[in-house]
Amino acid sequence: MKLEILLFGIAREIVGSSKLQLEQEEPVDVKSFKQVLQRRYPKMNHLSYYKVAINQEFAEDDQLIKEGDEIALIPPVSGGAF
Amino acid sequence: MKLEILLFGIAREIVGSSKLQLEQEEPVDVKSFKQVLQRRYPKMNHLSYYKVAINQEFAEDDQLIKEGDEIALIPPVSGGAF
Amino acid sequence: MSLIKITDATLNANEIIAQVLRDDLGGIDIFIGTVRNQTKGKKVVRLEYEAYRPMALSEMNKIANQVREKWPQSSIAIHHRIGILNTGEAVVVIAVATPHRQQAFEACKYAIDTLKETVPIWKKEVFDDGEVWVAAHP
Amino acid sequence: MSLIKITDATLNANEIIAQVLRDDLGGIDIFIGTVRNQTKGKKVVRLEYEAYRPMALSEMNKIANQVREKWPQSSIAIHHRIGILNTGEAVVVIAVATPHRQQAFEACKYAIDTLKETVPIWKKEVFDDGEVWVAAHP
Repeated sequence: MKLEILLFGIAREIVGSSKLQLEQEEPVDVKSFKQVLQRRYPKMNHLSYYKVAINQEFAEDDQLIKEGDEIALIPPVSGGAF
Repeated sequence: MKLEILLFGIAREIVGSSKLQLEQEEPVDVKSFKQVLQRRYPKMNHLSYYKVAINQEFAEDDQLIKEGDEIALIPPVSGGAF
Repeated sequence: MSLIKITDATLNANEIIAQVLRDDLGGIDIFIGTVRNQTKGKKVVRLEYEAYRPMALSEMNKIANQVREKWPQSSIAIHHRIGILNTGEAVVVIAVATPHRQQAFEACKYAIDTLKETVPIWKKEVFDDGEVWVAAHP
Repeated sequence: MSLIKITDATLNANEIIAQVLRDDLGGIDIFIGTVRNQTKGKKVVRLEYEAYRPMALSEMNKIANQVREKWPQSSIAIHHRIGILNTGEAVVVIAVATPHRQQAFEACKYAIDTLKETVPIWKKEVFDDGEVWVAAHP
């Protein structure tokens, strides 16, 4: 299946694009998806952490990704100041 | 000595005036002053409490009142709502 | 405009916020006390606030100094309205800016809690069938 | 105007306060996060905020619903600015009105603490000599 991934903040800069297409055998869970992604973009390992959202909801590691899902990489949000 | 007393809120309504003059032998402390006042205005006893300020500072019971001091009765301030 | 103020005029939160804004401070907490339309189920028509003005200003200044001492680098403004107010109107606005937000919440809460204990301003609630000086009676 | 909003425009605290005002509510607490002029001693020239807008709005709505559930009768508005901001400007304004003031402080603090954990909005600090996505690196 073809996955479309939305990228924000530092993740967008690492990948160099705000949208990414990945060809992926199904089924894939969030954990495996992140491994594939980090192999392809090793700089993602430099992030302190990042989450994955499926259809605009934070996803757990064992959640399955299905064709047509809106996938987004969520690097650490705005954080500690103020 | 002649004492001029400022009255606010419920104390003003009890006494019926925003300023009160009392002739008083000196020296008098805050505690005795309150007793004199309550004898003269028994309705002051209906207040849950009130404080006395001397020269715009809250005064303790044993503080002495001197001629020329600015005396004020401070009934409970605006209290619990919001 | 003064940081500490007692006024008959409508309070403007934006103006008070602008007074404490400094670009080395990242968090501002603002408390606004408004006139509620009821007390213990009884409908309040309006409120009348009366101040012992010089002492009230002096006590408000003390609170501001305590805040600046307890929360170094903080910036604070306290404006209190007096006179006749209708329900929904702002009675008091306290704004505190600090480097980080937790301090702003703490300092602002300290300021309003202390103000309600020490600042000689009195409130008379006016109902359809009478009026009462708040907290005056046991 | 919506209670929950992400916007490129300057935030106006008075407008946001007016949204939560109800005359059965006596206390309003407002938190404003502003752009600080330095991080760890380094001068910030400006900040750039970027949102995953639909998800950010959804997470902001969740916070508002949680607040209304945890503090019954409360009224809340959350506005977040994105785009390019200069130091001193407001990034986020949260206003919470409740019957009594303690609840307003608690609820407002809960809202900003949760917002900073869950709402997908990112901040890039721009210095004279470079830029950094905040909290992205260990």
